[in-house]
Amino acid sequence: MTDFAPRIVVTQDDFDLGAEAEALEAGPDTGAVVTFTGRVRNVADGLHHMEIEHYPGMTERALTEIAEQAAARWPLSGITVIHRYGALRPGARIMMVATASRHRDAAFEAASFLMDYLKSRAPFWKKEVTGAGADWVDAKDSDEDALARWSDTGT
Amino acid sequence: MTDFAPRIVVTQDDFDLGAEAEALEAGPDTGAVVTFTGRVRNVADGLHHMEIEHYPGMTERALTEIAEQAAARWPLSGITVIHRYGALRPGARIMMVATASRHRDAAFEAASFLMDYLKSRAPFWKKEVTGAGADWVDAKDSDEDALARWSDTGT
Amino acid sequence: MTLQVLYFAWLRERIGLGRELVETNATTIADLVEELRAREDRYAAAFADMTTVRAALDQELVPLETPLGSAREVAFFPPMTGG
Amino acid sequence: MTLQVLYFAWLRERIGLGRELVETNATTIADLVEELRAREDRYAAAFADMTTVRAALDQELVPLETPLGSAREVAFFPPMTGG
Repeated sequence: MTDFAPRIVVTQDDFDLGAEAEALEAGPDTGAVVTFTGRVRNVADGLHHMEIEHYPGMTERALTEIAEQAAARWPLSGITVIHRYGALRPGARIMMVATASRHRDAAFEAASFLMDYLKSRAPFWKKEVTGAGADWVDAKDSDEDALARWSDTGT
Repeated sequence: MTDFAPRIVVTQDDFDLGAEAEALEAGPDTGAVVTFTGRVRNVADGLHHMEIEHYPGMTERALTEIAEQAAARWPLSGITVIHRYGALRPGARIMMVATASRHRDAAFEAASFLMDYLKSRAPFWKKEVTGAGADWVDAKDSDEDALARWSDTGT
Repeated sequence: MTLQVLYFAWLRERIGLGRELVETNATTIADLVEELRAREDRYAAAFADMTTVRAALDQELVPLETPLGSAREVAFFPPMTGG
Repeated sequence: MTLQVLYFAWLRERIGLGRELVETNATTIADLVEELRAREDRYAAAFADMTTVRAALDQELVPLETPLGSAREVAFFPPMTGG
């Protein structure tokens, strides 16, 4: 279906967005690269850190499957998904996705699709640790709803 | 309407996507940064270089106006638009837009909006120079049509 | 049969462990949940509201009614919150 | 009145210059185009198909029927192809 392997990284380490985007730009037929970077925001009552748990093994499988769905659906020349786990301080990067294509619409839509599926289908869980205690972040109905918009155009 | 000034750069020089994205990530309430990078693709008959002409003065005005429209429409915390002009070889970066927001949808939509308007409303013209001669790139009807999708939700 | 059972996030915290081997005759994931609930209060507490529990069978997200079949690994966790 | 008139891309190439001062009594941009066309063949060639010509008045994209008013700068160019 595709002539590239998606780059999937699950790591405790930070990443270099510029270098990741540049790697995707390579190749004669890539005209457009879209990146999304998610970052730990500070919360109202003073976030000390965000703890991110994941399901080793399933995480990589789920991300690869989501990337393959995107590659089957849009004319892409590259996909990168990097997601961190462990303790992340406010301001730290949590994750990124990047897509490369000839066409800007394909790059935008595929990146948006990857984000929507990653949010609700990749096994990560966030816990906010503040001075007042620790709370698991609740999933938002809007995140589940976001998947609906991708179902009418088929895969 | 907004509490930030968009960063608009029109230049002959290359740019550093990673540094630009990182600058937009700063600030306690930015959770999402979306970037788009456009790059010179090679064309079928061997592109020597792309020549990009612009209208100094109007270019900066048009880009600022487009950025302000985006800022009025989505809850953004930052916008960067960089567009190069002059002779660019295959593989070179042509331009980038980046948007920062609390919300991933706002960041994605605003970046896509900026690209659509920049394509048809910012005074840049591309000429492809090959061994066989030089041709101005024709505007695509699809680029003009792309603007229609932003008109029904009002500004 | 013997299943590797994994718990994540607040399910892991309520049950007090991240993984265990479970000997079971359950035929579906939902049956397995019933067995675990009957064991001890901490399981009953973790599985009190199944609308907030998701399950994976051999690392594939599946509905709770899914038959265990010849699976070797079952995981329980709340709705995902990555990204 | 005296207008600064600018040409870009293939309009600039066909006319053979990027900017010039034009003395005109035209009331709209379209009138100005008629005056320029009547001047010399290179202008007539550049303005042969107005469906591919766009105009800006004082650096603002406007329709060709727009009155010149007190504008100081008019620019002609093909549809934009940035990005």
